[in-house]
Amino acid sequence: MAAITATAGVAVRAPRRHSQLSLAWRRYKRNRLALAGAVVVFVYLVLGLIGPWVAPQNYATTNFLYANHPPSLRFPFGTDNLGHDMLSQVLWSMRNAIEVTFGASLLSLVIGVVLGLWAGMRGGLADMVIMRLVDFMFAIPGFFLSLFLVVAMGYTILPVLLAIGIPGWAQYARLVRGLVLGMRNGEMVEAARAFGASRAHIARLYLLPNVANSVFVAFAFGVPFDLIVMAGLSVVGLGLRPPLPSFGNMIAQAGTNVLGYPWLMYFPAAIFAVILISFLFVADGLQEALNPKADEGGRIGRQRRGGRARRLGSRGAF
Amino acid sequence: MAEDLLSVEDLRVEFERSDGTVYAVNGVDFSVAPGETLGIVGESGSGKSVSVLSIMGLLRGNGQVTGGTAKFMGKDLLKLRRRQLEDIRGRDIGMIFQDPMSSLNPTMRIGDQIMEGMLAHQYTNHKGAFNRALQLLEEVGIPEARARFRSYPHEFSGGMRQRAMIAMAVACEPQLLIADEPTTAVDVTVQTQILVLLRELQQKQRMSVVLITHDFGVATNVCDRIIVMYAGKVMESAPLADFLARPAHPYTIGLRRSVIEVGTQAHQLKAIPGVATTLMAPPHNCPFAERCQWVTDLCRAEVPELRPLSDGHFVACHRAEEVLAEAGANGAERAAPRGDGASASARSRGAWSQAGDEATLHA
Amino acid sequence: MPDEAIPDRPISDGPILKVDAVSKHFKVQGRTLRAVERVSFELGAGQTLGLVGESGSGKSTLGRLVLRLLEADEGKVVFQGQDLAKLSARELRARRRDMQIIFQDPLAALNPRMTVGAAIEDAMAVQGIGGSPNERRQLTGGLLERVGMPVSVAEAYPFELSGGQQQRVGIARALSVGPKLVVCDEPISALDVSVQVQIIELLRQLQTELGMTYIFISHNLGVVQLVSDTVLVLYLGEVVEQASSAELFGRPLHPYTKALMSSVLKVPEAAEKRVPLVALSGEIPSPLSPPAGCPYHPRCPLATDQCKREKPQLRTVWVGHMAACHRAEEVGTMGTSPTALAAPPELAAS
Amino acid sequence: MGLVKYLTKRFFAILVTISLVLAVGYVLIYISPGTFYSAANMGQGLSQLQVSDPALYTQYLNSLNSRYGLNQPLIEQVGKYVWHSLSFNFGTSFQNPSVPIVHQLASALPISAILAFGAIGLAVALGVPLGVLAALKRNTWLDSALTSVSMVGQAIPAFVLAVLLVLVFGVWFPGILPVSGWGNFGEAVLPIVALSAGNVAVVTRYTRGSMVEALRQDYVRTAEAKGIPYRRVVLRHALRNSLVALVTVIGPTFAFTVLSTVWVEQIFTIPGLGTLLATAFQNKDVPMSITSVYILSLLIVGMNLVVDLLYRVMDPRVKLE
Repeated sequence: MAAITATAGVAVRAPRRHSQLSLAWRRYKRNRLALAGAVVVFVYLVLGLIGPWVAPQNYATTNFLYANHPPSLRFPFGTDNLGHDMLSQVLWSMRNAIEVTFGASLLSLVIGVVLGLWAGMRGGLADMVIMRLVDFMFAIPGFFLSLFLVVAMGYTILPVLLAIGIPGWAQYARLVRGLVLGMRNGEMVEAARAFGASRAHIARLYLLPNVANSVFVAFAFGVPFDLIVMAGLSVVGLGLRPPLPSFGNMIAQAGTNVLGYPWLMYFPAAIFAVILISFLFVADGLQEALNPKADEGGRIGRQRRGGRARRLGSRGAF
Repeated sequence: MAEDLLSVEDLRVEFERSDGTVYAVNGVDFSVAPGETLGIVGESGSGKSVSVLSIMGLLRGNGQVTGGTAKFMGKDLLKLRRRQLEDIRGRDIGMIFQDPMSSLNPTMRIGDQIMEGMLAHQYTNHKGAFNRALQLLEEVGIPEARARFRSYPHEFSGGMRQRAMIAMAVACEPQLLIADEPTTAVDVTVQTQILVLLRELQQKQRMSVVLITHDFGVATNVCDRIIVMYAGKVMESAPLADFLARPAHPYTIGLRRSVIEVGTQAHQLKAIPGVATTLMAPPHNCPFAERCQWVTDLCRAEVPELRPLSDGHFVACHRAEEVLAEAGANGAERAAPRGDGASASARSRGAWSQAGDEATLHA
Repeated sequence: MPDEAIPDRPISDGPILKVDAVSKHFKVQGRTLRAVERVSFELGAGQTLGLVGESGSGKSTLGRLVLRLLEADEGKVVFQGQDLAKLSARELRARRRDMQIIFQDPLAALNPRMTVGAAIEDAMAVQGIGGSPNERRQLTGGLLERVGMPVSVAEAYPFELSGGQQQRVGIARALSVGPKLVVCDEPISALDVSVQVQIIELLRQLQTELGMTYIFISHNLGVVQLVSDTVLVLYLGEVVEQASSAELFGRPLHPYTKALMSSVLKVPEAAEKRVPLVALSGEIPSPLSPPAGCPYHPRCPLATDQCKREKPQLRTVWVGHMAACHRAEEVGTMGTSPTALAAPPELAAS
Repeated sequence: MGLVKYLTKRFFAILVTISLVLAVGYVLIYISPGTFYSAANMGQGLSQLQVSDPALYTQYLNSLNSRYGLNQPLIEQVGKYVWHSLSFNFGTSFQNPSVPIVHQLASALPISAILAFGAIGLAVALGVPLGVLAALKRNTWLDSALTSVSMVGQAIPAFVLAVLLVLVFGVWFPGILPVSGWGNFGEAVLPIVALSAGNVAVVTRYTRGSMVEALRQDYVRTAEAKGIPYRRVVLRHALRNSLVALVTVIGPTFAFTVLSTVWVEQIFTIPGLGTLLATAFQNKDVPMSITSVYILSLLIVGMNLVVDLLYRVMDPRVKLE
């Protein structure tokens, strides 16, 4: 169906006015899972921010008198073999997780977007070198590089952040480069060149705004992915080192203690899972909302619909 | 007159969209006589493709037939079960589409795609289907049929793909062939080849053809009768002779004066103001009223029904008689010699009519 | 050398544009695609040149070479007396206010993240037109009205408009920098029939009022004939015929031009005046492997052995009319009857 | 391009990739703080020796240095190391010097391979039919149920699921299925389930997506217009073409599965490559760390090659390049 709205020439109705953001929000709101996910993510972020102040204990506080206590009023999530209050551990873990995963994802994003833009716009040798590196990063899980980096740098917040963030750039670079390449030879950029816009002007006003949504969606998928990687490092004993609490440590330890003290597993694992699921719902909702082409029967009916499936595919790397 | 092969009455189709219901087809009537070529002309969004897709049960997404009948050889296609419809599709009614590249399965050999329909309808056995596929490839003008049988669509040129599509559509010798913009995606020189091929096959297999097109030149050169659609309604329906000589709907005349062809002079062109609108509510007045120079209060208040003007000539306009009277005068003006003798177009036009006199005329 | 013959400064008289033997080759899968091969023409100010050909004929590439949106491999483009290839990137950008382009798919040419107003104002801002954003907004309003749209459209995003409206926006943006030369690349072929005429009328009206020069690219002979003063017929990247519009359509000298003309289906004046359809044989060959000899010979009913061996050069057949055909003179005397070319080669040749 | 030429080209590309893995790994560990081998990663003996006989300790260190080539320039060390690894000459590990690394791999690799291939196989076997079902019933309750469940499945990493399975089969219903160790068929069930859940979800969602896409294609409409029975339209036309797209996600999915085996082996205490890798990294056992990553990478790269070849077989439009 052709997309026809107002009429031209005679009696033109003023086109309906919506900012693109409000349109996106309207689409997002329709997705109830995404809305619920957003609430959980919001609570998670708030708890992560204020956690250290509201936590009953410091993360390093131990009390052997109360080791391995089941959940009670005093210790709602119970305690572990060192007498750590698990509620405090969870709250501190959130703080650490937010710092590491948002930091790492942001780092990946910045490196990736810069390299991707560069490769896409410049082409030639720069493009070739960057894309060979991207191919390399795609061939081998970035997690392996993270392992080496952690061993080389250490087991506190910043090294772990770097170890997760540095290998993550390739996703963003490939995404941005692909989008830029698609636009570089397209008529939009040609038109801008035709009225004399410089390369920088085109990059700033024509390319970046058009990749921003996709990059933002990739970031929304990237954060929970990095959360998994962070916990995964702990599972193989290479994440944040105790006493720094992390979800990965708690889950890995719960595995060995699950027979005797199952509450050590219930709360951290459940909360971790809920956070991950919520992030994914949010990311998925954002993808639908920010990509109007996915809106079936929407006004832009004639665009091709390849992008969505392709991105779903790259998420196979989850 | 023989019984109609296909007869569609009061067809209605709606699409559910996030921003509301689109009324794509709003009570369309037409019929196809055996051996006839019917042209359905209209701009994008006029509902011409949707009409035929809906009677074939090929509507996509959220489109839905909300009313009407489509009698084909006594059966209402809109009431058939999927199985029964599958039996008719491809065997009694063949279809070709606009873009032959996307309409062919990219991972299936051309020959297999041609054979598939014959085998599904048990038109013949495997050996027979193979031989007929080869024969069809030759008939539609694809050289080296045996080698081409094993090709994939991407190895064909645009024109050959459309030929292969035609071979597939006529494989089971259908009584009716529906061609949905069959030449829109091909070059002009190939367009004529495709139309000639369609005409040959039609005569050979004694098919009826429904040709959907936005191109007046194509429709008037190929069809026996022409329907003009706008906003999901039939505006005018006339035999070719009437259509050319006595167009009675302002939209038809407007379209006619929008056609740019070799020899057209600027002063002969006249744009229809505005653009077609998508109906988000059932029509409550003449959908063309907004763009019509003949518009009256009546047009804005009441939907004009399709009514007979003369034998076989139907029009949906409150003021058809007046329009016809005036347009007749305009038509005469149009037919008069153009400009001065030096004009190139006059010369080329002369050559055309000269050729027309020499050639055998179509019935 | 020809370089010296043309002074490097704008001149007021004579052609506004001289294109001299430009070629463009692309590498495709290790093979050379000759998209445009030694095309030359001159174009006077205020005139319209039509470029016509089927898909793959190189007409869009030629349009981009003229604007130096693509770099030519050979030949040169002299615009207002200035060899465009000699301009630095910065000089070229400044020069672009005099030459603009209108695209086939107006939606693809507009930034989906910019409102219509912003798109037009950005073009003006880049060229330093209008002193302030406020002033540019004023100018944009004027431009929108000039192309037949209300000022309120400036607030809309491109996808909210119909195809015809989008094309009007494209035209307004091109106009906003005050160009002397506009390349119209199939500006109406994506539009509905009724809207096509609106856009053609608008383009003609603007040309008359503003004295612009057009290069009009189309596959539709009727449209080209309607708007052009001079016409170039392209086949596989080469000019096969070149003449004034009246001359070319009145007395075509190349069999391909004739074939194209006969392929355009005219609405007959009456049912009994309908002529039988005559199909031209073959399809345009892949530009990656053009035939030897005359590139058109495999499809040509008049082809002789000479045509298979020897590539005809573009030559002046008679004053003001060039064609690349060994048998152009004969073709010229055959009239434009479509049947004349449909006959089998032996018959036509005899 | 011919198959031989293509394979040759791919072989060299793989060689470069793998060499890069080895070199990067070596350099990173080399520059990391602490000695190359320390008390921690050489076992108790060395630290005792350092205290009891410093002279012998130094002598021993020197011998180790020359044995591992650490007294040579870094570039030379890297070159040698890469070359030796590429020719499968891994030497011995720090922790377990008496057993050559090759022998340790011989027992660990099959375990990890069974887990990874089992998980991906299960994912395709379950995910494709589920995805097709969801696509055919799109916008019904079944579709939304399948989509939501697979979204949850996709969000939960294998190690969380593994811990959950340990809880279920270790605490709540003990004795049905073993929750640790390796040796018989039963012990492979839970790890493969934990590993494949996420993959089933990915494959389901992806298949659904590409099926919906395919069902919308013009060629499906053509097939319907020919009167082909709907079942065949779905299988031969829509599914056949969406599988082409699905093949492309098998590569990354497999890579992530291999990675997940590392985690899952930890939870179920399975003596696979993942366990070798984890203990090696924890103890800075340089040869073993790099070798285990190398072998896992080889598995992934090899699978990618197979997938690419499959893709080219399935889509006639793609030429080998």
